[in-house]
Amino acid sequence: MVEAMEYRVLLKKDIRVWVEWLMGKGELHAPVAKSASHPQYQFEKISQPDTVCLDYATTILPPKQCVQPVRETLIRFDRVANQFTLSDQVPERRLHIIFGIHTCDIHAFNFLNTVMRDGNADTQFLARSANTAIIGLRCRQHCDDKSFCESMGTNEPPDTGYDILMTDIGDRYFLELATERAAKLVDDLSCIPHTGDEDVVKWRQMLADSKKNFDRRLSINIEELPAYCEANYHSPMWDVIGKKCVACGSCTLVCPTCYCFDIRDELDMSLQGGERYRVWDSCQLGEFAAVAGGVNFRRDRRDRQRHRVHRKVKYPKERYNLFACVGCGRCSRACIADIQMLDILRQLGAKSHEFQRT
Amino acid sequence: MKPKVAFFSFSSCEGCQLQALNLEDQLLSLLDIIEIVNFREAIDDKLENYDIAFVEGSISRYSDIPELIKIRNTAKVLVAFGSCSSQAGINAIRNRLRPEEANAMVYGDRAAWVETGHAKGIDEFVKVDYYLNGCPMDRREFIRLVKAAASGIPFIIPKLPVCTECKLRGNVCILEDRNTLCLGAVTLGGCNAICPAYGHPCVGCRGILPDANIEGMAELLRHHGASDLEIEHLYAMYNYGRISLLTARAASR
Amino acid sequence: MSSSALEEELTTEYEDWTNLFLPRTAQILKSTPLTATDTLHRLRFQNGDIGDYKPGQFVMVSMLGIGEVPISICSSPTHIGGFELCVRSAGTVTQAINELNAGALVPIRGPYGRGFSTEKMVGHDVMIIAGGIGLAPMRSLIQYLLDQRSQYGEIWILFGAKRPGEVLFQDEVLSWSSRPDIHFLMTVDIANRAWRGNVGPVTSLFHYVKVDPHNTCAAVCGPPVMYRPVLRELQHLELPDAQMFFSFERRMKCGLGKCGHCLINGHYCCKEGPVLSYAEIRELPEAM
Amino acid sequence: MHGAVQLNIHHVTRVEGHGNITVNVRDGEIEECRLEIVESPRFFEVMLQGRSYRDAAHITSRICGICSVGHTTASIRATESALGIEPTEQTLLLRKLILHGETLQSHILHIYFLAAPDFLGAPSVIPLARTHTDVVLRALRLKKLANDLCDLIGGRSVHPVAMMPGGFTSVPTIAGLQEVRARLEAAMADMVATAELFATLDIPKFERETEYISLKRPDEYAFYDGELYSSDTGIHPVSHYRRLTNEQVVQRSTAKHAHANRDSFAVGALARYNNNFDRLNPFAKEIADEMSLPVPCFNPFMTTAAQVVECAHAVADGIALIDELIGRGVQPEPLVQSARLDGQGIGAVEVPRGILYHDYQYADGRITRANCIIPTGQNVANIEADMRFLVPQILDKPEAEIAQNLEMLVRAYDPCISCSAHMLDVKFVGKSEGEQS
Ligand SMILES: Cc1cc2nc3c(=O)[nH]c(=O)nc-3n(C[C@H](O)[C@H](O)[C@H](O)COP(=O)(O)OP(=O)(O)OC[C@H]3O[C@@H](n4cnc5c(N)ncnc54)[C@H](O)[C@@H]3O)c2cc1C
Ligand code: SF4
Ligand code: SF4
Ligand code: SF4
Repeated sequence: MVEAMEYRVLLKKDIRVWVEWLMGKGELHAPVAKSASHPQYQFEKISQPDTVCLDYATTILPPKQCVQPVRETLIRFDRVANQFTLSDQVPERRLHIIFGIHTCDIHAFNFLNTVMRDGNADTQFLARSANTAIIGLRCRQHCDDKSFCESMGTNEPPDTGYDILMTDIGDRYFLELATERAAKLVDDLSCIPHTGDEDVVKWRQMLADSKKNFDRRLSINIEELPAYCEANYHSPMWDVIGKKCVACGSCTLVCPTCYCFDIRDELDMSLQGGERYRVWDSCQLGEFAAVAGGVNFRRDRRDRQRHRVHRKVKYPKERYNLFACVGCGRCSRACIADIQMLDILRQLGAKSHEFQRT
Repeated sequence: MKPKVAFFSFSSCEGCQLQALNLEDQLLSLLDIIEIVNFREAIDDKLENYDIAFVEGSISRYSDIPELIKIRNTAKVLVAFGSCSSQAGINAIRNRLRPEEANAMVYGDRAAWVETGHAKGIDEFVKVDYYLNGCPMDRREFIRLVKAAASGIPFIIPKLPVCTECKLRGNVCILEDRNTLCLGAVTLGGCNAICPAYGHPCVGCRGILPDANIEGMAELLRHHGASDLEIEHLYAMYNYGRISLLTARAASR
Repeated sequence: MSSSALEEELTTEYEDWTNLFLPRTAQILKSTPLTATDTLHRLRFQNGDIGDYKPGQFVMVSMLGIGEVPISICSSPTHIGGFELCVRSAGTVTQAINELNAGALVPIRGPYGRGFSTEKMVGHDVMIIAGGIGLAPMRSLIQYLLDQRSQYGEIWILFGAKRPGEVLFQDEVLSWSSRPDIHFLMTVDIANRAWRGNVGPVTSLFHYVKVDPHNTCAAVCGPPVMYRPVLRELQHLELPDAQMFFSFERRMKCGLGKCGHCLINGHYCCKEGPVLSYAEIRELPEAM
Repeated sequence: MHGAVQLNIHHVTRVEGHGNITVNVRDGEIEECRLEIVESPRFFEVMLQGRSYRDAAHITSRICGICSVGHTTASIRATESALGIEPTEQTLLLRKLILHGETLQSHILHIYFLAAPDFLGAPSVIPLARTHTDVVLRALRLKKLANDLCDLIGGRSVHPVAMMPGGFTSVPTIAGLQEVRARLEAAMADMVATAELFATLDIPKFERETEYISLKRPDEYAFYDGELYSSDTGIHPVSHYRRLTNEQVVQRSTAKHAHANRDSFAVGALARYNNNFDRLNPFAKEIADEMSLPVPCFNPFMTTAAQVVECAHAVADGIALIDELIGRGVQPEPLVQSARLDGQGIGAVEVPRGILYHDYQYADGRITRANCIIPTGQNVANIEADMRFLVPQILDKPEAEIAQNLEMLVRAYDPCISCSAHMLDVKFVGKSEGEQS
């Protein structure tokens, strides 16, 4: 574990005070319940401190949307006769705070930052990301039976990528301050005092206890996943999955590490001005890899599903030595056809053993 | 030159025309870029010369066909306006009966007075340039089409399923959550998943996507407790005759 | 501590960076229809040069309000005073491009991607295999090789067109075919009465080819169905994997290695391609 | 003076749907005077047969896009009454509120887009945008408010999505209600201006007393529910609706005529106004006063004035309903489940053009018989009677003017012909069982 710079505590009853204070510092995004009665959550821009709900299992969409909006203007244009002007869209210089994000999603952000920096740096994303403060929350158990963060090593925080990490230690949160910015995020607020010894003891106990709550759900060696994928490239398991899949795109849209997009143009009412924007896209949709003239390089749903899985546990591992799957289980939860990531990874492991034996 | 726009309607509820009238915010700026020359629901003039024709409603009797052909021959751009026009929509539910049977059922011994056939989408009779699917059609899509047509560029509806837009809105999936049978996965999006966003299942009003996995969909609906009849009725709401219900049924066996 | 402390910390670093999606303006100098569907456009950027590029690289061409498409540069970087694009009307954007005339302004990004490795070809024999519109990027390579003819060994051009009338760059093709320092072979899928040449797929031309495989580089571009048969022929000739170069076409939205559309397995066609050697794609089932 | 007039107005404009007027006068005698509905029949009874109770409202909403909220409400009420579903208090409030939204949107459309051009001498609302900009902007503002109110509660003004038997699948937020409330508040000034505008218009002097039929409630100006009331014969239970509609098929017209006590009767804004004036809220009464609209009023051209009054009522009562909702808090509620799967039920709802009836018979949760009676169908006989009464009075005018007067008269009823392509009472004898198995 990386040593934090400083520890603090926050009484649960004082959360509201801190949230309200943070709202004054920047745009605060935090999990809220979809409706008063509904145990499904979503990261939203907070306008009412009371709506923040830290006691959430997982969210429908990942917090990615706080940094990469679903629809984002890339350039604006204005055309008159044979003349046009083009102007770029500079991301607004604003502090964003993502509050209460789980460790798996912090890992996912780290992955996205790596991808966006690679090669042609995606400045719009990176500018927003750099100005986003991350206040994370350690988990004490798996969200539900769909998640397998422990197997992917994401139930523990990454070395970097967050400012503050909170741990629920009963009546209060234990705060690990990891960056210089962190100190400014708690300032000298009286409701966030320095820790006493017993808090630290309790916290360490809590960390140890939590560890026991995470059962190992994927008993394969994940480092071998790229090889398993390779070995199973033509496995009939993909046919079975392809038959079930209805290509709704949900699995990729809810994934915290997916970043594919489409680019489209739209004219204003003037018919002269307009914008070019990007919008989240999904490799599961039929036209994603189709080119003019009717050729589609991933026509079958089977191929698209395999592509998705490979983009999670094979290609990024080979390219960045990172897994793009953080085991959050969102894709499995969102899949109406009941295609389960955990199942797929298990099968890849199991079938590879068979494969290697024969 | 502003393109001249005309609206026509056949067998329909005229809700799509009303949707166009309901564009209060954009109505005046819309009139800056097009000239409306024929809109019986709202204006007296009836010009016989127009560039873009929006045709609402299904064709369900022979006497409608010559008028439709005349519209096609006049208009440079013909738009199927709404589900009734694009795919016969809700009107096609009655196609499961022969026209005479349907007639007799409604008009009894006076059935002979009434002229009617099966309800059909207009593309069974004329070439359609663009489709504005939906029951009713989507206002933002309408604006997008008008802008494209007025500036002479093609209009494209991305082939995304409703589920995609549903997810992007961050909706709770009602199929998963409430076991409400929802056709979002196989239905052409563009409506911004308005139905699931308001807790109502998607019933496929914008038509089934061309490469939709009908068999897989039937299987998963069954998995969510749907009976054959329910699946059939769900598909038959807006897509009667568009997909083979028997395929869907057999596949899930 | 002042409440604005956090704001002061905000990074402005990225704001000075150029927006990757912002095109530059080019002007069409000349548009020449080549066939019923293909037009050759000669362009020049309004401020500044296109910069250095390799044959096989492409640019993203915008029709504002409609969309943006990848188009290969079909002239050689050795030719100065502009660059050329050969566009086939295949859909909405390409159609709009081909409706433009001289004088029109066009927003263009790029050049992007990795072209043919001309360094590697130096001192080697070069085989160029092109089908249909695939001749466009190849023309850039051919011009480049011919401009520095002495640096290369034998040059083979194997070209397949659907019909005799659908041949792009007819004048140039004619001049290549009559040059003594080029082996030019051509075939059509469907002949007409006037056609005296070979009939059949481009692979049927391999019959005439005699090369020293270890000293030969091959460059291939054409419709997707062409790649496997041509590969088989090249393997039959025993060309080393690293000396076979293929230019691929995929759906592209950003051209920058981000949007994900052009992936060939884990490889971005726009960034690591569009030209990839067989050694690089051997293990990629999605390549061909 | 003309002894003979032959008029054929093909497709009356600025009405919803296709209608033709035929007038034939010889030697000063009316030989023929007809309003024909020429929409193609829609066969909703056939569509409904065998359908689940969950689908009925979705399908019947498509009878008419203009009063789709009304159809949805009537359908849901018929289903709920057949299957013993008791909606919650919150559901009732929301339904009444969205009905106001539709009444407002439909009336404003009629007042400003369809009728006003007649009085301001324009062929449509489009040229008015230039000559009477403030009027058009006000119309758009009111119409948008009405639509936004429907969107807020039903998700969509044309074919609402959130309305189901047993309740709403989604409920508005308090913030959303507050926002609309503020705009309703502001709309009161627009309603006063609307009344002022109307007071300046030159409405044809024409009177013909007829039988007026509407819903009636002791405690409120009835829209959502109530008992049947005839100005001739008084209160009747809704279950006797057939006696007050008496439909019969009329050749060449796909809608059919209706009569109760006399040869014809009127439903709609004027009928409601005449029958229920005392239940209007004070603001609406003020507006009536502003326009000097008498009670009762026998001039069908004044239907438009009665619509202005009802808009005022919808605005003021809408505010009251929102206050009540905000006061009690709005919570998502599960849909109330049906108590039984067999039964018969009627939903009678006042929609902009008059009483709308849906009457369903259910077996095993599926429809075996359906009947819907649409207001315009009920009005057609009365419109013809008015025309027959009006023609002799204007016979000396040029034909074009006669035609225009008749069109205006038809338009005054705000006929919605698309939906009148109608529904008749049909029994699916014995068939349904076979279908279901
Ligand atoms: C590396 C490379 C080099 C190439 N070189 C050449 C060349 O030299 N010459 C040549 O002729 N061709 C070339 N092509 C092929 C060329 O790019 C395609 O023919 C072209 O992209 C077809 O686009 P289109 O718009 O004309 O056709 P369409 O198939 O009609 O494309 C659809 C259009 O609509 C837009 N669109 C798609 N989806 C949506 C949506 N969801 N919403 C809104 N709009 C959408 C797209 O922007 C696209 O422009 C090359 C391709 C590649 C990859
Ligand atoms: S692939 Fe699935 S489990 Fe893995 S990170 Fe993405 S959504 Fe979560
Ligand atoms: S509610 Fe319907 S449209 Fe939305 S995700 Fe679920 S299945 Fe798809
Ligand atoms: S969600 Fe489905 S039913 Fe609703 S508007 Fe969209 S396509 Fe139509």
